[in-house]
Amino acid sequence: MAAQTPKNPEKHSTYLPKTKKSSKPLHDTPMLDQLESGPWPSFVTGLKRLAYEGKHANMMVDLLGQLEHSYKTRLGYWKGGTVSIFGYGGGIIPRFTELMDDDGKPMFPESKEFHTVRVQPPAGNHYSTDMLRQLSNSWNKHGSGLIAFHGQTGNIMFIGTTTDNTQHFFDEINSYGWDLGGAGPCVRTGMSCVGAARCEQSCANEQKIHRLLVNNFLDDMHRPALPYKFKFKVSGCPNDCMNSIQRSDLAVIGTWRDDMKVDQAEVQKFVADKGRKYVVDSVINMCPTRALSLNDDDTLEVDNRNCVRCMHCINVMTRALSTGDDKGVTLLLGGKRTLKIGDTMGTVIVPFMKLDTEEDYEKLVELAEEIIDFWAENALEHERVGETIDRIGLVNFLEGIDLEVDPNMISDARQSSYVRMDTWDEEANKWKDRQTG
Amino acid sequence: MAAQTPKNPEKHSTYLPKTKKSSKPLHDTPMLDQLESGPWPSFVTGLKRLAYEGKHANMMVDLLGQLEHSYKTRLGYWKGGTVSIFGYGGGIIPRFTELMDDDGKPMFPESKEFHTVRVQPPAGNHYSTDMLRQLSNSWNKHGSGLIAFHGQTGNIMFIGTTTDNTQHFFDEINSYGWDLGGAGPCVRTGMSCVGAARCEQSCANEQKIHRLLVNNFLDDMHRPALPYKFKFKVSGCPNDCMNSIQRSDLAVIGTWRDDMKVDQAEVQKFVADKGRKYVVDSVINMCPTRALSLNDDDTLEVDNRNCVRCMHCINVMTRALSTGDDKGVTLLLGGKRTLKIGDTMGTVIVPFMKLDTEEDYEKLVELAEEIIDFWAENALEHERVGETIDRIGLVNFLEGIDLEVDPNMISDARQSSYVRMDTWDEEANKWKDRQTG
Amino acid sequence: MSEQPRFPTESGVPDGFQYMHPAYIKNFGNWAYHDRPRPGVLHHVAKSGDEVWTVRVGTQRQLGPYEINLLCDIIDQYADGYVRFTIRSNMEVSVTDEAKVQPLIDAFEDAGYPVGGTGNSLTMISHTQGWLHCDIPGTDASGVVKALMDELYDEFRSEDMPNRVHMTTSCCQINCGGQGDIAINVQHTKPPKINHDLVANVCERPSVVARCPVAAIRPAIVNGKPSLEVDEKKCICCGACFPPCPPMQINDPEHSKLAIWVGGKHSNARSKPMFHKLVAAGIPNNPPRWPEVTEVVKNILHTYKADAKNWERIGDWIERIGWPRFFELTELPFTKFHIDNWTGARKSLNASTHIRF
Amino acid sequence: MSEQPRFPTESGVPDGFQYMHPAYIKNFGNWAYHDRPRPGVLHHVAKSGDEVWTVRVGTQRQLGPYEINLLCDIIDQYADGYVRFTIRSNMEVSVTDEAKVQPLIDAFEDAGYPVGGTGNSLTMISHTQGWLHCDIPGTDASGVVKALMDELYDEFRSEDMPNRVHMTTSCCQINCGGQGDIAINVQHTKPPKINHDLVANVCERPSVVARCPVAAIRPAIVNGKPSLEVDEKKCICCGACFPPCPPMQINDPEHSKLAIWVGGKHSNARSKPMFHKLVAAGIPNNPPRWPEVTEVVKNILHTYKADAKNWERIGDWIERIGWPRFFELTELPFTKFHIDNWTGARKSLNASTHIRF
Ligand code: SRM
Ligand code: SRM
Ligand code: SRM
Ligand code: SRM
Ligand code: SF4
Ligand code: SF4
Ligand code: SF4
Ligand code: SF4
Ligand code: SF4
Ligand code: SF4
Ligand code: SF4
Ligand code: SF4
Repeated sequence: MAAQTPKNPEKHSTYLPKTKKSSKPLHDTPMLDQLESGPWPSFVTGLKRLAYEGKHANMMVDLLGQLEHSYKTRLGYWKGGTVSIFGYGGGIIPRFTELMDDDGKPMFPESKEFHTVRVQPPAGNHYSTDMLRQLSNSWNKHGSGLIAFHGQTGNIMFIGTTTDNTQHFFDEINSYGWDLGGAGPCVRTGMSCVGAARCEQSCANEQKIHRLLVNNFLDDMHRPALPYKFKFKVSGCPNDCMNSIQRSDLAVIGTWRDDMKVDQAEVQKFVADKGRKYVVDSVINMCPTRALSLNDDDTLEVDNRNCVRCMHCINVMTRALSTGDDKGVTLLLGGKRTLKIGDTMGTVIVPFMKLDTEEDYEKLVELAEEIIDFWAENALEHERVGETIDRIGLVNFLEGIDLEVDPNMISDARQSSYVRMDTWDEEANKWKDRQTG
Repeated sequence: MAAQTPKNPEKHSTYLPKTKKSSKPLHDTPMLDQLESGPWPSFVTGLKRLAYEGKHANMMVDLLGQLEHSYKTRLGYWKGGTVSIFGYGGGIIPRFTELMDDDGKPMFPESKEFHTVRVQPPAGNHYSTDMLRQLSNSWNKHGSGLIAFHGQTGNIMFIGTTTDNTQHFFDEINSYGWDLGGAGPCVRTGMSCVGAARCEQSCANEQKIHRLLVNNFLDDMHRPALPYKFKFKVSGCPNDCMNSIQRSDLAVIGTWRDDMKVDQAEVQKFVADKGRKYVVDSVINMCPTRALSLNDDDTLEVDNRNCVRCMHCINVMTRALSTGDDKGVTLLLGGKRTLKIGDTMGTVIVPFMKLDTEEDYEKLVELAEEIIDFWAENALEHERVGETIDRIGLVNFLEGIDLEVDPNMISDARQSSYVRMDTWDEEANKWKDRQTG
Repeated sequence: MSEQPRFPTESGVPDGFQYMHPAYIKNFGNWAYHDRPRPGVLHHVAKSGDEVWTVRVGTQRQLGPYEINLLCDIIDQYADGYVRFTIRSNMEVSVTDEAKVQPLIDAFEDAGYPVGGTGNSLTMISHTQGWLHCDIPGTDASGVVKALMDELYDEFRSEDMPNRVHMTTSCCQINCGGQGDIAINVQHTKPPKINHDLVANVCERPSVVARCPVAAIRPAIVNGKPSLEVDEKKCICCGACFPPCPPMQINDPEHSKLAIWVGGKHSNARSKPMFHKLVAAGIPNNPPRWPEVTEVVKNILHTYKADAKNWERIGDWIERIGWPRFFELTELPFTKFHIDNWTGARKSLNASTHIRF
Repeated sequence: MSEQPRFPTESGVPDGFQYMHPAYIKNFGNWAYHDRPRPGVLHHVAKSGDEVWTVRVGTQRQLGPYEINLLCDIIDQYADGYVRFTIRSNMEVSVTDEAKVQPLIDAFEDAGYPVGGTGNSLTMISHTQGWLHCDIPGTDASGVVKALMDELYDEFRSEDMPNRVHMTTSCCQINCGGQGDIAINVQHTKPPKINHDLVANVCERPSVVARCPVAAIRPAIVNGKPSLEVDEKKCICCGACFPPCPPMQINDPEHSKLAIWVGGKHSNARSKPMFHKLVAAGIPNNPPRWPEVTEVVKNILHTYKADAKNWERIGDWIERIGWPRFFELTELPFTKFHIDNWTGARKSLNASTHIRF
């Protein structure tokens, strides 16, 4: 667990330049210094390197000063404000220091402005080293040099610059293909998993979905005017590596409709390798719907009608089992964190949707538009779509976006007898018509 | 499915006397008559027999008339009122007809009063034929003769008599050992399963618990003055044959704390008899906590620490498996039907309580008193204890009845961050003290 | 006859041991196991080695002297003179001599009383007072149950279900019959009609207002008299205002419908206890034999019998196969009413990709 | 330099294919299976037979030019010049030649960057901005995470957990880090202190009032100026009023504590997604190394590792063993705060006799 002495101290995460290029002397940072030891790469050492030799090293000298002050007093000292890029209303998180000396002057004047620029990453977070270096160079020129790959919503966060440089930096990177992400009451930056690019579980073209959805709402992203934030996340399968169910307003998750594929020879190998007891205890008995049964010849019986595509057995026996061929996506609406009504999960609004043709994709975009329009018109201020659904009820929301009810939307049918059902026959007929139609 | 022609039509559920003793002619009951056919014993034929030859046959003639009218119009015609036994405030469900002719006179005058007397059954619902006949005779003398064994709360319901006869009937049966049950805002009649009397699963003396609890609150039963009804139900094991969790305010359910008993030879017999696949699919794989595993020699491995005493495996393999020796009860509070806040289940307030000594039983009674006192003082009008808990929160309720919190009371720990925890240390220390103390 | 009122003896719950079968008393708390030699018969073996056979007999719950004497005669002649009633109004008659079992069964069946209701059968439907006695009923539970038990007679007398089936039938939305594997309940579909002339005299207005779960009732002066007003847009037709205020007539020959709820379960076996859930509504309240109800119930039972695994109660079965499959197999319509919208409804939505195709 | 403003090109999400490893492009959507030859290395096999080895490397998330160049140099020299970042700020560097794997690993480790985070390891803790940048932080997420990852270094580099462990750390109660197997969040314990002089200028009072989840804030005139008042009895110290109204200072060096929540899970594997649940609170916010947090986290991880079955995530494990056992095994105190009391809390109570003794 201890850090080893580096083989090549000049090319190591613990490296600090011998000479300091910045003009402003470092503040004492005894507390932060304690975060330089230990084996994990230290962000403090990183900050110090910037304070030694970054293009805006004096800014980082003061930044370290303010941060140390926060560590000492256990309080934060930033406040927001308004900074924007010409033509856009969002995408910047402006920060101005609140830490003033007795004269009301900033205690750490060089970092008194320290804005973050949120930039959308490529779908799937793929980079060439060339492009990484290019982005880094641009930021070193116009900002602190410090980049977070990535923020929790998926943005590349270029952390720390002045109001002026915000524009300069944006102009530069925008010219070679990068655009701002979301901040404020708007469509936010989306996320998609590595998926089809390198994952056998993928049931969708995550990148295409991600780009199509977000790029369709660029106006809603760049000029914030929605009731509140709206996030898209795309996972290629129910493992949901993008945490989309809980952390996005509209989750698009790959799945399949036909039978999973079983390579019985590989199953037998797996059983031979791991033993029957392991297989029963760790696979068969962990299926949530008891859809698996191990035959006496060590082949696997799958009750595909009752398989809920949870992925568990496929995850564990990745060579023997795989997703089916009739792939598509499930849509869930309304996930978010805790404010106002407590955490919500997204809930199913479209159990299955094919995404083969361009028309299929078009339908997805249209539905997203319906959702955002209806929500934008009917939400209270600062109300996420999950809260709107909770307030007006799923059924009313579905009516608003022209979707039919479906039993896949519920985990339990109605338990409360408090309901008025005058129009039962009418509703029952709708269902019957849909079944025959 | 068709009813056979009876061997002995005089001693058969379809029997109707040849001669009618009552003076009042029968009303036409074409609809009710249709409920006389079919194999299941008919309550209509029963009513008719009473109308032919009961002591109060004319009352039943008119009762049939009113009932037929209800069938025709699909409406009920009774209203409540006030009828009571001298010295008591509850136990009678008074009924007066609302069905008047054009002159405002009862259309069916003979049954214009038709009260039900609720009488507590013996714990476990045991009867000798002598006693059944005796009760039947008394009721035939003072009432319609019609007795329901039993109402859904467990009372023997003596259905149909006049205000005067209510008192006479009560005087008679009270003199040979029978007492009224509950009606109104009071402690209600209790229920207990057959349990120890004839069931190998029993982990408690259901009869003793039932009698002790109810008999302790006779004043609260007979003179209704509580916020609303309060029901006790006792089941000898988690199979809960008395539906106590959902249908009573305080459920007392037998359970055990040590390991279940396994007769491995019987297990092997069972496996030999039913086959391994059956045993895995129907027992092992249905255990809710995956606490079972079938060994290769067809013996059973039980992870007793994770067994939740659900009873399933014991139910299925009754010869091979049985409950442990260290028996006691779990208490759950707050079950009820739907009014006001929707159905509630009782929830655990005492995970385990020994009931060996008289002091143990005394503690149970004291706790019930605490509960009823606290609820009586703090409930709104017409508020069941489950609703009080929902309104003020379980923790406050527990504080009110001087019980400590216990992790067995929850199925999920707190999910909401909306809580104020200034006194965390204090509360944490309470727990630590309890663990060491 | 003395005119002096008699003071009651507050004797409370009678001691069951007074009337209990001697073999029960002897082996109280010491039973070893049981099995079922045939439907309707339980065979309990005590640790002492004593054996008891119990014959379970269906009744119509409401018994008169004729039935009581008829049944007691049989019990005296063919059994030991003791009987207990189950929570479902079945009689249980025990004997300690195996030879007595068949004659006892024959005697009951010859008298028209079915033997069954044990193990994985459909046992007697527990039910409530109905038009016979209650003041607020929307239907007659006894009638519905008689009609159903006629149709399900064979299911009572055999043990062919995946697990026990516990049904209930109630005569108003209050549902005194409680949760059930299948529960038949009244569901009103129109707001109460108010007889304003009577409200002032009969109803305590503030407590009626407080009773409404959706706050749809407000005090009002109607025709110059204090009365009540219902906001019909809010009213969910629950009927809770009717018991405390009969002039708010909720029962309606046409608009009081029946609904069917499934999957209620009190036992802790396997799954935790579950509430029953709505599956069918809008069923006409059609006396005297309610054929539409019978049809839906038989459909559900039939589907359950065909599709569930051993030991799955109806609720367990649906948890495994999911609601979409339930509606597919039963061909019952799925509507917006099946999606809960009461407090906490969010938790009943499918917050996962767990979907069966 | 032109003073004319430049109009942005609204190019949106860049196309990932521009920067993607050629083997990914070639086999896009056509992968067959994967395995893990060792911790930190994924081996994906395409249906075409192509193979790709991916080395996963932990980073400090915030990278400067030095780190970027250092890492890019390695990737250029030992790999193919392509890299992707995971959702947890790990780098993934792929090669198509197995022989390149070990030298690549060595180069990263030699540069002080750990290889690991795959499979059943504890992967990098996802975290938030903290004192470095946010305007409302109660602590410094980067610092907490650095301190923890130092201690849990070996767990990142091995795969000895029952299943993946996904941790998050957030710097205020808003919890931008989201749900986690183990989530470390700020929990304030005192109501906001109001700087009444500033409220009138800085805060839009009606919207602040609307933000409070328990309606504890009301407009008030204080010292003759429009301000706000908090009903301290109602206030649950959630901090939701602070972002829209900084004069309602909720952060407090002493009373802003840390809390630990466990069992959050987004994946649909086995169980449906679950929210995390509170297990420990009142933990001092103790920079620079937060030893009290590390202690609790290590305790939970250790207990999980020892007691859970294969493939159980922390939430699955607790569902099987139950909360009482969790508190018993971890020796963490159970308090009244662990019993939920928010809307719908009733459903989190134990409505069954399912109890482990
Ligand atoms: C006699 C009675 C208790 C009483 O004091 O009245 C009773 C008696 C027995 N019950 Fe029960 N149960 C009785 C009502 C219930 C009820 C309540 C009800 O019917 O409304 C329940 C809970 C219902 C629910 O969950 O909604 C109930 C849930 C069980 C279970 C759990 C079944 C399950 O898997 O969920 C068992 C276990 C079993 O089936 O082996 C059980 C088992 C038994 C056993 C086998 C116990 C024993 O070892 O003797 C008894 C014989 C039953 C048989 O029919 O084979 N008993 N049992 C009740 C008979 C009712 C009837 O006439 O049909
Ligand atoms: C007779 C009986 C039905 C039957 O035929 O078996 C019955 C009949 C009535 N019930 Fe009940 N309840 C009966 C068992 C139940 C049960 C089942 C149980 O006890 O296990 C419940 C559900 C459990 C519970 O306690 O919640 C039940 C839940 C109700 C409720 C709803 C309570 C709630 O909070 O949701 C009411 C309405 C009320 O109290 O305001 C009610 C009210 C009534 C009233 C008093 C209606 C009224 O306001 O006038 C009925 C009198 C009918 C009559 O004319 O006799 N009855 N009632 C049962 C009592 C017989 C007995 O004493 O043995
Ligand atoms: C690279 C990444 C996706 C991305 O585009 O960035 C990814 C990639 C893979 N995930 Fe994931 N998951 C990634 C984040 C997640 C997350 C989100 C998170 O970490 O916050 C989740 C959901 C978390 C949750 O439930 O709270 C996630 C839940 C899974 C699961 C389900 C685990 C479970 O049993 O619950 C699997 C299946 C498995 O373990 O075999 C999985 C499996 C996989 C596989 C094995 C898929 C495949 O066949 O290639 C990938 C290799 C993983 C490995 O580490 O062995 N991945 N995976 C993410 C790596 C994060 C990291 O650096 O550690
Ligand atoms: C930067 C970031 C944390 C990080 O270091 O990674 C972040 C930072 C902030 N979040 Fe967040 N959130 C970030 C991802 C999230 C996530 C995770 C996600 O998107 O998957 C969540 C939970 C999911 C969700 O959307 O609910 C999240 C839930 C919130 C909330 C609570 C929303 C709610 O309804 O409960 C707020 C408060 C609000 O919006 O009023 C918030 C507000 C904020 C603000 C804007 C605080 C404020 O009001 O000033 C923070 C700005 C910090 C700064 O100085 O940069 N942030 N925030 C993440 C965005 C980076 C990026 O763009 O990539
Ligand atoms: S979500 Fe599914 S498809 Fe996407 S990376 Fe994870 S396992 Fe692969
Ligand atoms: S994917 Fe999940 S639900 Fe389907 S069979 Fe495998 S373990 Fe069962
Ligand atoms: S509740 Fe348990 S003890 Fe009582 S009769 Fe039922 S199975 Fe037997
Ligand atoms: S009683 Fe239930 S929980 Fe316990 S081992 Fe048997 S099936 Fe499992
Ligand atoms: S269900 Fe309704 S109508 Fe029937 S007895 Fe109970 S309260 Fe009366
Ligand atoms: S029927 Fe129910 S909802 Fe309608 S007014 Fe009466 S109490 Fe209120
Ligand atoms: S968790 Fe709170 S303090 Fe941290 S970044 Fe998010 S909003 Fe800011
Ligand atoms: S801290 Fe939360 S509860 Fe307290 S006043 Fe502010 S918003 Fe309301």
